[in-house]
Amino acid sequence: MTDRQHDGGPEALLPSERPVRFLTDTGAAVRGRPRYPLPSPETLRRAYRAMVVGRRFDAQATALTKQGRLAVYPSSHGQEACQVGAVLALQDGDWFFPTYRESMALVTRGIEPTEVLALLRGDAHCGYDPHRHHVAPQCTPLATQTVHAAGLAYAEQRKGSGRIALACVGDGATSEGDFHEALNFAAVFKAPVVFLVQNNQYAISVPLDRQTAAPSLAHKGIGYGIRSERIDGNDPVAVLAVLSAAAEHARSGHGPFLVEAHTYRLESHTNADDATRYRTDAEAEEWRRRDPIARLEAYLRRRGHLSDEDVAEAATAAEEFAARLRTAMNAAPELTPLGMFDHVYDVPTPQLDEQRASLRSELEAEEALT
Amino acid sequence: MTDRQHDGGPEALLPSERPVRFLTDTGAAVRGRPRYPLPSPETLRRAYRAMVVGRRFDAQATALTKQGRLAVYPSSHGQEACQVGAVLALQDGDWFFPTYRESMALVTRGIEPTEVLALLRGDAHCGYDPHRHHVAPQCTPLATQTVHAAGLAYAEQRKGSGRIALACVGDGATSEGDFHEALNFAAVFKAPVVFLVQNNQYAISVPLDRQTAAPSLAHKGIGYGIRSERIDGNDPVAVLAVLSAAAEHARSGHGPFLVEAHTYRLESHTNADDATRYRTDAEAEEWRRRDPIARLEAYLRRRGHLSDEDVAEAATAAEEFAARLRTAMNAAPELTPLGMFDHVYDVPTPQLDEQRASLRSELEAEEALT
Amino acid sequence: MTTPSTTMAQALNSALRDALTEDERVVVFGEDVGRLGGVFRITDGLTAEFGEDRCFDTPLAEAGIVGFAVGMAMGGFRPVVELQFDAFAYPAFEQIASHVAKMRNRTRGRVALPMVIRIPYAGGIGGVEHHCDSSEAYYAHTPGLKVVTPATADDAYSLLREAIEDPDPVIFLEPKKLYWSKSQVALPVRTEPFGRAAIRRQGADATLVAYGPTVPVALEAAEAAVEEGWDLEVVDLRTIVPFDDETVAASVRRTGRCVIVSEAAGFAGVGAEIAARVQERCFHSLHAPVLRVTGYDIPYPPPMLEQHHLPNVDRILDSLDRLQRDDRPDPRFLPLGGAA
Amino acid sequence: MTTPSTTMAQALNSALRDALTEDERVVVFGEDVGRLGGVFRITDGLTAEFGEDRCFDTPLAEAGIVGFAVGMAMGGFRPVVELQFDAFAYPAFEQIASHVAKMRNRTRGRVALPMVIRIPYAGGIGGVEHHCDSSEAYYAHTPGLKVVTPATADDAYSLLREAIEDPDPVIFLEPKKLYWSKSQVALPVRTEPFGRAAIRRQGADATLVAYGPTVPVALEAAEAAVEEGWDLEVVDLRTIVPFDDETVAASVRRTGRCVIVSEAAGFAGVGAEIAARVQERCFHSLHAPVLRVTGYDIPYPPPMLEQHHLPNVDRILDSLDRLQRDDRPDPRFLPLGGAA
Ligand SMILES: Cc1ncc(C[n+]2csc(CCOP(=O)(O)OP(=O)(O)O)c2C)c(N)n1
Ligand SMILES: Cc1ncc(C[n+]2csc(CCOP(=O)(O)OP(=O)(O)O)c2C)c(N)n1
Ligand SMILES: [Mg+2]
Ligand SMILES: [Mg+2]
Repeated sequence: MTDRQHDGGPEALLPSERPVRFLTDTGAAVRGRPRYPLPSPETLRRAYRAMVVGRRFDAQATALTKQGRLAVYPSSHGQEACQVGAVLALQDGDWFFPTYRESMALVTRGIEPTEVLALLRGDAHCGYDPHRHHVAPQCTPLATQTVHAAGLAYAEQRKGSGRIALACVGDGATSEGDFHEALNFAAVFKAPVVFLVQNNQYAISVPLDRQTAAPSLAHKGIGYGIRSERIDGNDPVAVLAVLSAAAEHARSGHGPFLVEAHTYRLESHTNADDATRYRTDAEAEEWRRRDPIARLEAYLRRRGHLSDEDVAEAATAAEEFAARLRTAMNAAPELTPLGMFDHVYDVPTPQLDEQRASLRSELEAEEALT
Repeated sequence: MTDRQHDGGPEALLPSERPVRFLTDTGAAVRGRPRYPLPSPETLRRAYRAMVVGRRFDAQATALTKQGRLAVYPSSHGQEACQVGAVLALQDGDWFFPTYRESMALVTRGIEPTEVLALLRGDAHCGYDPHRHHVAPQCTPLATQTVHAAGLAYAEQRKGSGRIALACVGDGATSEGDFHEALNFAAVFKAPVVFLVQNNQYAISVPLDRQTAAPSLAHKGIGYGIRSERIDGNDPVAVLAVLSAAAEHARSGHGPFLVEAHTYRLESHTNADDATRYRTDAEAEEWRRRDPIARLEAYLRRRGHLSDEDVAEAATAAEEFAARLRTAMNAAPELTPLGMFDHVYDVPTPQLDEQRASLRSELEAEEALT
Repeated sequence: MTTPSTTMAQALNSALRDALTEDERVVVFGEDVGRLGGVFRITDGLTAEFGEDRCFDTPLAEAGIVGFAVGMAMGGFRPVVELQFDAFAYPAFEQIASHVAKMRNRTRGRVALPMVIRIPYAGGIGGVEHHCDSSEAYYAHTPGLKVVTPATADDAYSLLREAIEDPDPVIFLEPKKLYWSKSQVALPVRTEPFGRAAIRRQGADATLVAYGPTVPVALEAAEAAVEEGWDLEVVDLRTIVPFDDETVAASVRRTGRCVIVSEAAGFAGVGAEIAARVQERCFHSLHAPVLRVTGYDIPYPPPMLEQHHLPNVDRILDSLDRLQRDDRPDPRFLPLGGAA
Repeated sequence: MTTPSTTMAQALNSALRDALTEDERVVVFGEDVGRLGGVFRITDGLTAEFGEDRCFDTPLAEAGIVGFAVGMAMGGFRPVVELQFDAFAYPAFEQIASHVAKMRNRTRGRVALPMVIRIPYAGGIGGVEHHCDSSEAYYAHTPGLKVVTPATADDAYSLLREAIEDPDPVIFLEPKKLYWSKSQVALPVRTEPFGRAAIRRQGADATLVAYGPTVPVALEAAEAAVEEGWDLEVVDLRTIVPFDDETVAASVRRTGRCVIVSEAAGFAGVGAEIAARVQERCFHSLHAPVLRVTGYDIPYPPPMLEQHHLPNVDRILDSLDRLQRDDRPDPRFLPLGGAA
């Protein structure tokens, strides 16, 4: 971590003049002394493998929508560095607060893909156990989960657990009032939370310049007294380096940290969206050239940290992962209509018991008929 | 207006390193070349007189609460420079968006004091005609009116009216999500609106350091791409100079402007509040020494812009104003219970007609009894 | 001359287009309503046709959208804003309840807010959580708002035009699952004004009261009930506020029985209001309690379970069994006792 | 031993104090709840006694307060937050409706949110606009929330303790105008649990159903009605959700008549739900329609007019005239026909 953060002057809270990057678009090392410690080769190798598997997972999920196995899927293709980097920058007990777009991050975190996809398949609102994985339910009401992350991080601090929280949010969602309130609460309570804005340039169809007139989204931090940084979000080394530093900043009692990652979603908003209505292929092409996997592969190979075997192994693992997912998703999920009445409250109200009983007789009557 | 604003670099959006002041605590001119044009002596004389009248009005309103003529009154004693400066920085057709604390500003704007006080007396939600005075209703849901101001300013811009809006908001209210959304909408649409934060150090009992960890509230502007400034809010010259520049900035198409004024409310939050529970007399004493009226008086006298007669005239005008207010508030307001059903909609629904008829018979029955 | 087949989505789009053409004060804005034409394509083509000034995208913030509309309406415009889904209107709740609903009243008629808040609402399209709420009760319970929900393409057109012309703020709830339902409508069309319910089917034995997404279900149930010997009347409210007591009460007085069909959770929903009003006004004509067929009192379930949650034909038919036709003389053959 | 006289405000303060003492997971926060002790002094002295960690001020942002509480509850705390006034809870509406209410259900029981949202609510204290809303219907209509409102000091204590101990989120609505009403209560006290209404007065002729701020009004009306020959039963709901159908229905079946008294605007309010339920369950025992005495369907009026808006004794007595005691045989002297 650079000295700059503890320098005193408020300008120390501002992001770097240009997004932090360690790698050029083609994966060469950027010249100059980096302002954040370089992640270990081991971490970078893990990131490489996770991105390869993650991208394959993502492609498979998109394919599953075409086969009607998934109702909807918001792809994070193109954002692999952020998806994987955010998870690898955390320790096991740390909390992760995803949006709907973080499916890739969740499988990277080790959650069963079918559990991750339950929301999007439509059989459950949240397929996994948040407490087991320390992962909040995937959140669709935008920016609302950032406030939860602040509260949870504060709770961890109060318990002295040494755990932090990382909350993901999109560029569009930074416009919501809840994002503002989350940053402010986190700063005032010095909650150990990292806010990661994946600025993928669009909120569905709305481009960044309709979203903000700010010099950058990372320039919002100073207005809360929050140390902020912006990074090349397609540079896995930069993502890992800065998010690790941000996590360390939070964990060591310096309060929240805001990171804006410049990236791009290569697919439409979801499979139901049609990106050709609002952007050009040329734009996407340009971003494809900054492919985080290719960049990291080139970098690691050049340094001798990645062999042909490693690359082949990752590819195989990815295929196996996809195959397992296909099989798992072929099985229809188990649905229990009467379960709708469970967990509305700890103990159902008499009214819910009545309603449950009435659905039960309906279902029994139907069954008797068939 | 300084050159700094059009300099390009994002840092140009940041406020000055120290709050802008033209006058010392005792009303001497601050050394150094001021970064904003000095208001004309005529304007400053007007401001002086308006502050004297305004303070007397405020004291009278507080007295009226003790006599039970007003239900509640949030005093702006101590904030006279902002109350008066905000109004004098505007042109006639410009729109003003007050909170509940801006009664002094509204009488400065020329609204009948009884109309201003209707909300706090309890006979109407808004006693004046917003369209006639170009003053929105006094707003209690915090920060909500800042968004309206952005929308209205944008509407004026679209109509090419040359009018701007100025929205008042307290330090506490800057924490609300609506404030964030207002700044962002204003910036994205380049709406001609000035946001004036009267940072009077407290939100009811909550001091500023519980409200924000930011270097200053004016540091929020850069996160929206909004030019920002902070000022000594008890220096009437600084208030007028910077707000006039801000208004000019907005009017000339440069978009919104955020001003944070450091000031202090000398009274409790309202007459119903008890400030001794959360702050010391010593603190208030310190702020009393920076009295905006005394400072401006000293300054103007020293420059020969204010004579003994002027001072006496202002004092007399203030007493007359207070006397007229007392008389006016002695008359009980006219109350029409059936009027409750008016203006819920343009044309009442059948249900409201029914309800109105039923209240009418109740009232008639009561009348028959007495 | 054959009347063309139109979806509700097309009818809404036409209404916006015609309003933009006829009144230059009308502006349309919200999330993704510009170039994309809205996630449901209700604003499709409007930016291209009328320009960025008339139909535009905003930052992603619903309180901001509604509050900005309040300011623009104060400034003489007639904003028509879209909030993308029912649950995503909640961030704007304070602006709606504390300002939109109250502005005219609190300024004693001096500040009117002619604005429309369009909200695609309710379920039945396999949407994930937070995309399927039936939120009409929140608005209907808030005095100062008009609450409108069309069930047919012609009403969609006509009610939206009226909403935009209305001097008061209107919450315009568009039943998502009916967006693609087709009917033969020649646009422009003007149907009945706000405050008039429509009798979509006449019948003598019981009245089904429905609105928005449940109107087609109620009609289907009425057809199915014929087989069981029931001749059902179906009333479509069209506007929840103002409420058409006259049509509803007259129908129930005629039929003596009433079932309300609504998608929202039943507890303290609009269905409760209808039941309360009907029994207040038709007590002596009623042969059975007013019943409700509603969504359960649960968070909207995951897509694969929604069919079990939503009011359906069977559930409506079941409710008829509870109308006690048999334990009393059949009212169709007896003069009504004590009718009001 | 004489029982001391306690205000509802004191009872609530004691409940918080006792909860903080007994369970270290309990934290109290909100605007001005720390040093000031809250604008109504409900948290008076708690920071001094338990320290800044247990009772603290937050930034001024209600969505933030509620969302932060969600996070803290996920992290093992039991937050009790105060939103300063009814209308100032609206900025938190999305957090409440989309997260607080749904978290347990959407995580299939894995994430519980034991938290209490305290809201001083309703009118009658001369408050200016936005400080007097009766907002219970918004919450009661949202599945997943428990909605509680005490009418007496002992219930205030007991229900708040239970709310804090409850594994589910509770919207705890404190009738402002009852804060200073005194009664003889020895604290700590435990009254009936959630979901049980209380019969505050027994009577044979008609049932008044009230909750929170209208309970004392209903009791007063019942006393006044004696003179007019009515023997009224008064039911205090105590918890709106869960709702005590049993007690309410049993009472109405006994009396055959029902009037609901509630401050909120009537349309689609909780009163509508009660009316709908009562006629569903007691239809054959009813001798007259279930009536409602509520606030009008208007924005809460300015302080000087509120007396004309609020349900009062006269208005309740007037409603009795509409219960048609005279155009039918007096039910007290006849067996009830077709009672369910
Ligand atoms: C409160 C709220 N408003 C609107 C939506 C509808 N919506 C879903 S995703 C989305 C765009 C979000 O953009 P961004 O935050 O940039 O995230 P991205 O999808 O690009 O990852 C919108 C408007 C929502 N989910 N929640
Ligand atoms: C949305 C909302 N929440 C809470 C309140 C209650 N309240 C009224 S004034 C106030 C403090 C406001 O402080 P600040 O913004 O600094 O303005 P000041 O009163 O100091 O002028 C609070 C919490 C409110 N009016 N609106
Ligand atoms: Mg985005
Ligand atoms: Mg303040």
